[in-house]
Amino acid sequence: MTREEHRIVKGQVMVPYELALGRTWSNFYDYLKEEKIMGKKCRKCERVLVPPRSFCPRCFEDMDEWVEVSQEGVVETWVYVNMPFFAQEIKIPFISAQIRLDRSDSGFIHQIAGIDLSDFDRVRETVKLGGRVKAVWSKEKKGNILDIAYFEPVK
Amino acid sequence: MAKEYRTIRNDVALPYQWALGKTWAKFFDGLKEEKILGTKCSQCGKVFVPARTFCPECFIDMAEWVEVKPEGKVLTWTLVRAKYYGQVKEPPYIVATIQLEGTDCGFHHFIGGIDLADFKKARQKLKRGAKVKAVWSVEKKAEIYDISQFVPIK
Amino acid sequence: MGKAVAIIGTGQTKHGRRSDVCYPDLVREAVTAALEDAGITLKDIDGVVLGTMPSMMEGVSSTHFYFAEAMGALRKPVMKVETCGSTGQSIGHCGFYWVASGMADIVLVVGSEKMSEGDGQATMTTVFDPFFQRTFAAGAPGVFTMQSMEWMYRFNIPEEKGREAAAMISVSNHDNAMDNPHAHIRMRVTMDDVKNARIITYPVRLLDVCPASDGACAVIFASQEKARRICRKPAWIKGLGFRGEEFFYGESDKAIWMSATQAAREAYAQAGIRNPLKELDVAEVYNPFTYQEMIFYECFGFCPRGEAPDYVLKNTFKKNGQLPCCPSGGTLCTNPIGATGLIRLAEAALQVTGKAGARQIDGAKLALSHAMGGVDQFNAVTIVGSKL
Amino acid sequence: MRRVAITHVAQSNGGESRESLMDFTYQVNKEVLDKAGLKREEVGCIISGAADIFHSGLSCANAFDWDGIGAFLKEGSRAEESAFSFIYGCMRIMSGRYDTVLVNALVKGSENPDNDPITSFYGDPFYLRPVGINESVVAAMQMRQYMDRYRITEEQCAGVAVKNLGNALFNPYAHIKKRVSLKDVMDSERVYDPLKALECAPKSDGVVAVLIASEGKAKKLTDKPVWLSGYGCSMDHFIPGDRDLLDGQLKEAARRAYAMAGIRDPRKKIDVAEVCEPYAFQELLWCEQLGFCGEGEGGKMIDSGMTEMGGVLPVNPSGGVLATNPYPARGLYRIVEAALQIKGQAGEHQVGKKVKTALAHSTHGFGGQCHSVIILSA
Repeated sequence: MTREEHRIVKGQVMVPYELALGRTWSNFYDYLKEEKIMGKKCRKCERVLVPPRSFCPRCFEDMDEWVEVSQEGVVETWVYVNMPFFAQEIKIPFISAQIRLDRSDSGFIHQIAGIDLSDFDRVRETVKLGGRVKAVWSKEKKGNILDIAYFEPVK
Repeated sequence: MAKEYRTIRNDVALPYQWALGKTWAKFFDGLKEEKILGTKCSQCGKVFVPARTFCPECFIDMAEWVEVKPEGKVLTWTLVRAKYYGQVKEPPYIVATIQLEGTDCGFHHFIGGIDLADFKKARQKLKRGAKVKAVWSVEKKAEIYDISQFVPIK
Repeated sequence: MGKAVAIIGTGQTKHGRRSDVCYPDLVREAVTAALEDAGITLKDIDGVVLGTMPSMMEGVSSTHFYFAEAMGALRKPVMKVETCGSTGQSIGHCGFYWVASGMADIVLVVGSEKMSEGDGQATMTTVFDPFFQRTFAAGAPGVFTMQSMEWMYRFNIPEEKGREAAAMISVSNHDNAMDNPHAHIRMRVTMDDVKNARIITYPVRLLDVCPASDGACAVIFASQEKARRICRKPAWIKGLGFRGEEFFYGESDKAIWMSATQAAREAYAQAGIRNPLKELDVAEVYNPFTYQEMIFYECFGFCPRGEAPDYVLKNTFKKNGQLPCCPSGGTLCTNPIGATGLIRLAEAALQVTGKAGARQIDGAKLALSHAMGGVDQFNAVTIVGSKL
Repeated sequence: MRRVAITHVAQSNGGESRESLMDFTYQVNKEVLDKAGLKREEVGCIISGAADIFHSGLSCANAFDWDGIGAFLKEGSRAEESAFSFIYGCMRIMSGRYDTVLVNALVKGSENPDNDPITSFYGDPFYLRPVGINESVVAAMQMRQYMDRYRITEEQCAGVAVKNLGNALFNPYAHIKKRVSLKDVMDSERVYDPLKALECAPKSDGVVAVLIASEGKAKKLTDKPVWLSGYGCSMDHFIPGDRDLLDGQLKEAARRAYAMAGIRDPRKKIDVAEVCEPYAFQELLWCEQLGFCGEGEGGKMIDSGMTEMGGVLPVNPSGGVLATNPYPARGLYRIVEAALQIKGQAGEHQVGKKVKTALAHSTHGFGGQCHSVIILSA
């Protein structure tokens, strides 16, 4: 059957939201402005989570102890993204990575950059699972996750 | 929505391409030719507009097409003054349920051609059972707006 | 332990790009097929459960309203249950509990998705939180690739071995789909085709990834008494489990994947299964990505951790292997998300009742079905058997 | 069928929350577990009630909600409307497989666009949406028919807002706390003529959590269990024009619930009702269909004072949805309020009479497309 017979109607759905950050996450972003990556520690299971939580999802108890974690960590996994899709925030190609910051107990999702990203084979030689990366700060802080501009491999 | 506490603006916008299917495609093609098409159920005998693939009562396919008159009576209506995000039309406007002649359901569309400045008079005009007729858009695109609105019949 | 519940009928649409029908008509196609299969009419249905993926997938909110008539729910009690990609299994669980509670004798469960109408990957991105992680999201492929890489690294699986096994999974799923008239992608592919396909997110290539499908599935659940009366060969629900992990990606260990492991463990405990590789006759694993299918094999106890590629390369999970996986062609060849988990259950039911046609595994008596949802967050498992 | 009881409840305070939805959710769920003296590990399973992206900006609502409801590695699920969630939770217990279920519902209305744009997305994209159908538009058309067919006056409809907002003054968990007069309501803007602004529910933030248990377990957990005795639900046609808006499926839902509860004369048997009235006149129409008065007698009913706090059948002593409207959570709010009345723990808005049987109602969709009725008893 031809496309003409399969009639489609094009449209858009657009809905605006304004989501509260709450105390814990507001504080996290305030710390980022001071170039500090802060997590919260659970008194019970003693895990340190970044992003911080106001409560431990496992112990279901308040988490009230702030701890500064290292700005360096280990790459637990990463992906080279070179496919465009609707409403993508970062220009491709980019590397999305899960980084275990030293002194924390959860993987932190951010990007790895500061290297030539155009050639994937060369990227693979630089970015390694288990490799170490460190945070590079944005000069201008806007109070969002990109106040850490990216993580770059530690030479 | 300015808040005194910290928030993140999060606009969700996504594109769609909705399939009309044969029945509704034929219904909207009808509008393009200034015809309002319904379907009649062979079991309960009811006529539905817009046309349906299957009878919403009997769950059986509806094969019989009927053209209905672009006229009917007002079952109920509301005058919309509220403003909201993504609204289809600039208020004030009237949305109504109209029973088209020869159909067994209400049809939803706008009613115009009424002076809203004198609202009491407007209410009189739109009493239950008031007769209205479809006004066709000049430019038609095989969509629901091919009927621009309904207006009272004098 | 409550009342026994059986599946007495299933129905599926032809899955694929279904721009020939509007969404409610697609749903009705599956419902009609299920009623016919069970040999009952809407009058026999006491309640209807619906599930679809997030509303943004099709741009219509709360679709139980839109589908009221199409899903046969007019003047009936309804439930709308959703748990992201695991929705299809979760609605099956709801159908089970509705009947098991004694409040209904026969419940119709409907899952659907019309992915050609929206933007699947952009929709997936809205599952990520807008505070921290959405910025770095790259749809489903980004996440599943990260998980697969972490898994291979953890268990020292050489990249070439992983690649070879993943390619075999793709080839066998595509082969299997040739036997399934409902499947979306029906074409044979070779190992070379898979290994040379376009890269989506390295090492994942086009043929490692499921399509975006339109499709619906309906499954009818009945109490023991009704099932015995109506159905010659019901598929009995033997065990079910659902588990979820923390929301933020990176908090739980996705190479071990506790939610998948524990959901299966729960279902096995209920079904009395100790050695799944031996006892199960067939498994319908939710496998949108070839690499991920291997992680599921490990979580479900089909093989030890880190050894899935070896088992795959030994043909363990092929159609004629020890535990055939996805004889339907799986999610890899058909993925209307909200329906997918229910299709897995329907396929498992078809297998244990000997109604799976060309894709039938001979003598299948006990089958596992599964679905995964969220950003690797949820896993659901349902076990069906030919005997109560 | 195994019996199911509500043992403990908790609600957020009604006001706009400055916390993130995740933390907001956690606080109330933690509260209900603390009240019951249970750890989250000890709860059998967890069923949440939340509508996804249109009510949160996040797809797969249960994904983001999972931590705050205490569900890490627990058995659980989510239903889109909270009355569904409650019943699903009850089913889990009735099945004999669980002894305790935590049911919860959550939304932050303050973060979202108005209800009108959100409910317009219930409509199909070809017909209902482009002609401007949303819940308020259909409610207004329903109200005009109601007044026209049964000679109900606008003042009688407005009286519901006066009564319910008055009741809300005594409910610490209510959102809108404002005494309004009949004149205030009548003079408020005719947003959807004949509907006036004060006759339409607000948008609220709300998290509510309920612990339910099997008979044996409930008796151990509390000395005041509230039993589920009836449930009914029914779905109507999608297109409002396909139905008589004044003869919807609430009658059928109520019939089912009363049959299960063995109730023949609801007017006598029901001691208090929490009815979901996002639009003032709907309380009158729903009360008729629930059998609290005869057809077309909703106006007379409110004039008689029967549904006031001190009346023979108080309706919405909590202030109802007109005072607090956390959209997908509002059904569970009705259930919680009904349970509090039976427990005698409603505080300042406890009704004067002894409450043995209470009715909770929830509805959503155009003009009440889907209704759920739940009967609770002491």
